Amino acid sequence: MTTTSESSESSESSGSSGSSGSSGSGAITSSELLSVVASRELAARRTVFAGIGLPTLATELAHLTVAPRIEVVYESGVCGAHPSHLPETIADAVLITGAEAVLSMPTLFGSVLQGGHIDVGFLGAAQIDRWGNLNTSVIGDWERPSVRLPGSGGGIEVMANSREVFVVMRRHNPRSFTEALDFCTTPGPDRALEEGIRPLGVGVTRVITELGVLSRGGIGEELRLTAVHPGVTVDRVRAATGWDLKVADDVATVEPPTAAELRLLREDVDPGRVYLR
Amino acid sequence: MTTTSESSESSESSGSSGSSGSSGSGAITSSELLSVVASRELAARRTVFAGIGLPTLATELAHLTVAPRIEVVYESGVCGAHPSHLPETIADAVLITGAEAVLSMPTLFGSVLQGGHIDVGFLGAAQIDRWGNLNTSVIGDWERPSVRLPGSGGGIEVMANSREVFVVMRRHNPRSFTEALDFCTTPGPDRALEEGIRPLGVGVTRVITELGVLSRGGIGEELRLTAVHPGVTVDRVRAATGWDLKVADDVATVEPPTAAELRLLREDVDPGRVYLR
Amino acid sequence: MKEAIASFVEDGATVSIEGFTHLVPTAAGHEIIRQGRRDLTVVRMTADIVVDQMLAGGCVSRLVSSFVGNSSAGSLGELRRRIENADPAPLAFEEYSHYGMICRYLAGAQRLPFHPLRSYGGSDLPSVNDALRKVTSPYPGPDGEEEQIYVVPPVNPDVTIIHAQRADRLGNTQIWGLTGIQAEAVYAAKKAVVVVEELVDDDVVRSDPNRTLVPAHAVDAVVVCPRGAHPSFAQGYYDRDNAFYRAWSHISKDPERLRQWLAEWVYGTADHAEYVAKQGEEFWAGLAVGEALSAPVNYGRRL
Amino acid sequence: MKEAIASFVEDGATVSIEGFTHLVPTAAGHEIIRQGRRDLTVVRMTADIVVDQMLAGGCVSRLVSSFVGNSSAGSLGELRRRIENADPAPLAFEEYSHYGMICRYLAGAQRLPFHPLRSYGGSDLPSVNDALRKVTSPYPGPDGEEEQIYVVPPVNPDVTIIHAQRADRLGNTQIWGLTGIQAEAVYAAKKAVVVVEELVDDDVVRSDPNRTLVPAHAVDAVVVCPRGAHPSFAQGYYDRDNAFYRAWSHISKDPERLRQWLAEWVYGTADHAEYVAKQGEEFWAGLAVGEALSAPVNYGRRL
Repeated sequence: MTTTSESSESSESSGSSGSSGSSGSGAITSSELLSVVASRELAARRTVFAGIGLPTLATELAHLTVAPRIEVVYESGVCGAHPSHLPETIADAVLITGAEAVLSMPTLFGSVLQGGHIDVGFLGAAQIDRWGNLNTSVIGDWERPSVRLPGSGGGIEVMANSREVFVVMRRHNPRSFTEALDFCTTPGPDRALEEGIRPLGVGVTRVITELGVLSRGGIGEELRLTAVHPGVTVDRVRAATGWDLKVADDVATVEPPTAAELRLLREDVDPGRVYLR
Repeated sequence: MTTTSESSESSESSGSSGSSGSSGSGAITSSELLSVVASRELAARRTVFAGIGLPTLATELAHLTVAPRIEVVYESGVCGAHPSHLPETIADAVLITGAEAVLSMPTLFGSVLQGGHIDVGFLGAAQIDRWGNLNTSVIGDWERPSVRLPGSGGGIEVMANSREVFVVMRRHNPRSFTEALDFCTTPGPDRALEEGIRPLGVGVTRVITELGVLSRGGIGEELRLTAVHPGVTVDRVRAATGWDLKVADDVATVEPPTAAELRLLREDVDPGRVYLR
Repeated sequence: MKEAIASFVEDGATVSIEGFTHLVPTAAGHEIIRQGRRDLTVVRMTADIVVDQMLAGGCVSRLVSSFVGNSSAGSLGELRRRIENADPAPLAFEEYSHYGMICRYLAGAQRLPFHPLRSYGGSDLPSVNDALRKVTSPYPGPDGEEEQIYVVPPVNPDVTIIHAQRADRLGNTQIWGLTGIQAEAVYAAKKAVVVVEELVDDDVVRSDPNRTLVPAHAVDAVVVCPRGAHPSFAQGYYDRDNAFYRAWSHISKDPERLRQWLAEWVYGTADHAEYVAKQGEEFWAGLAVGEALSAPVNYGRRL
Repeated sequence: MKEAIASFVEDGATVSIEGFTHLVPTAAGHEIIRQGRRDLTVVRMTADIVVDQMLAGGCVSRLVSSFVGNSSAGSLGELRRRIENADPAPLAFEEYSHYGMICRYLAGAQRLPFHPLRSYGGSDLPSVNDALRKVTSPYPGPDGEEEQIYVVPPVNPDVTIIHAQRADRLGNTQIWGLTGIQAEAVYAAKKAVVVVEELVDDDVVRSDPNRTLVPAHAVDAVVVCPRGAHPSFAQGYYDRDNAFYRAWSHISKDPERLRQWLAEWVYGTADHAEYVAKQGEEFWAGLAVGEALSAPVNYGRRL
């Protein structure tokens, strides 16, 4: 599957939530914050290629708010899902029953993704660099790694063929936001162009983290800090980033999730708090 | 479609038969003769790629006689057809209803045919040469032909990818059996190898005509006369062939259709005499 | 149909019309003739009656195909006159084999610069079609030697038109029976028009998502046009009009008779509904089919 | 199953095991472990629990994959020990992306020397995987310049094993829900084993030929093995055992616990029927699914 922001280690307890689901009560969790911020970025987008977890929440919320016509295409081949329950995986049986279409892998990856039908792809990574290149393969040396990660899944294809890519990173620290990737699994277009190969899209345009939002306009540009969450300083983000992070002239403060957004997220999108840990 | 022995001109009246369907009565028609001879050649073959017309009759008869496990794959994508009526085209609705599988074109041509699952392909042609190369494109010059023929259909792929190819030619004359094709639509493996491209099969191994059977063992061999119908002399076949036809040392005489074969063909395979004109 | 053709088929456009014997979008072809489109490049594996009619309507200047014939029922008179005698005008023709066309659609749908295939070695086709080229494989061949293989370029029509049994209001299109190359032809195109026998409720489509061959995101317009595939057939809806296929060889052989046929059945009908009505109910009863329902499968419901 | 694995899976063979989250042929993997196969090359897009188990069973010396992880539920302990520490033995690993694997199967099924794809430009993967190569397109690129594209080589497994909902006695195999890459993996292989939830009457299959993803001519053995995809799911038959996916991360993290699990559930059961019985009916009731039937379509009958 596409590696999403759910790192393989952290999601073991998915589904084992205990906190109350009532809206308005309790502190806003990191998952809620990231989902809400990501959902706002989906305004006017039409097709999203997404794995399960935060991307699903963000897309579902966007569907209820800023992007009523948005369609999620799942890496399992499901289009136009109408699940009876919140899906726990991208291949959950509830995504298939009642869906509008289920596609074979060659059609999904060949005609839909490489064919250029995806506006926004969601990706996660163990490491990201200033150009939005991603590592999901190994920590350490590829031949004898200290940590073997899941690998590309469809990540390479999502990056190469989506019009733009959103990356959701739960942890913002210098090991993840690194000057030099241990291994570049999933290159952005700048690296591809160095090899004379032209991808369809512009690569990563948004990185949504626990500290704020990094943005990138397109090919040739590096990521720069464009927004911080309330209470987070620019210096804190720069310190948490392993390269000399560029900062926009006008760094915005992210508007906190509104009561309406939280209510939709908690009551309609994930009432069982499968992902909203 | 694959051009079969039904030339486009001659098959206009298909279905408009008037003759009696009772077995044993009446002279043996050319269609019956060719079907019976072709059916015998299918002994021990497993998968046949066939168009409608004589190839269908031959394969159905072989199924009832020498090749009980034979399976026809139709160029429309139908496998394991169990038609309620004799089909009039390779895409007849009666072939689909009750079939074991219906495949898309990429699967049929890519995985089944090019993938190497076909033992015998049936082809027809306007012209054939001594190596079994076929012309189904034009009579005359390609740019401004005197007759524009239907073209390859899947013929090029059937030739390149079947283990062997049977050609059924209703008319045996020097214009059709020619020293030099006006245009080589569908090359046998010898021509392909001259270009350094290696096909899967050996090309044409049998040419079944109104006069007899020409055979070819494999790559590097030309067609030679191996059997004549009763009453047909070797000289008559040589005169009807546009090149200096090689003749086997022991030219056999084709055993005439047996009463059992004719009964099956007339009563079980094509009782409506759709093709048995 | 009027609006869809007016919006999506422009003079000079490259138009793919697919449906391999089954579900041939004839009604769409007739509407293109009625609207007098000119200078089209038609891309179609099996150029058959509808192409001959569009040629006779003066709509087509270029044809890309792998089979030019009236199925197994005879010849296409107008096509032969155009190619053999440039009568009444020349026709540019790009000749492929079936798998060559399939691979062109696959490459087009997948945004590939080319698609390899094991055809054409030794054929004269590359000598008359410069799009058939070779590449050298970067892997050793079976005997360790360098291996060459033919490739075809992608085709990306301005619009692909297909006919299907049913779709929902969003454009999710379901096809059964012969499915041919329709899905790839749609994905290869910049725009796609789907003509259907019937529009069905969302629930019908969603009860069987594997039956959806073309998802809504690939469809730009859905046109409801019952019996729009005549004289071809729609599995489970009506049978093939074999008599008309046979008749076409005679009609098209005589240019005058062909003009009369077009005048009566295409220009003489305002739309396909009139064409259907003009044939009469007795005619359609002759093509009616009985019932052979698929056994349902269980998609399951979480308890 | 015993006979099928004994006949078709030899020591040292290249074995493709496909099923993308759905219809994972776990029972077949367990039988390979029971029979003590050695030195296998396993080809699988998503190397998940069944691969970790086969690694722990000592069956696998080489893995070809595009995702090595326990779905979204955690890590594969044995796989990580093998790759990170060569513990207890090294594991040769060929790393691809999903579409790279898909194109390898497509090339294998279609007997192509390579399949092009728009991936890998700028990636470090080609530096560790020499099978990822480039060719130059013989057609000009979008700006008229020369265009390069990556290609992957075909994969042709000695045997492909898939799990499916149902087949008939001839081997015609029907799958619904997620269909993944199963058909191409079967066509790419020299031999194919299909494990099914149930064998059905010919009439069931023939009532819906479009549902047949793998025709009989491509199948060498059909094995009836209900619940053989557990802990993955079979759409319409039983649901995914998410609890076991989560548990596997803990089981596999501890080599001793993993050995105990194999001893109890694989070596300790004679076959999958025993494995199923050992889980108990209550367990299976928890994975039961309700009914959501597809609406039938009419294939039509000539009147």
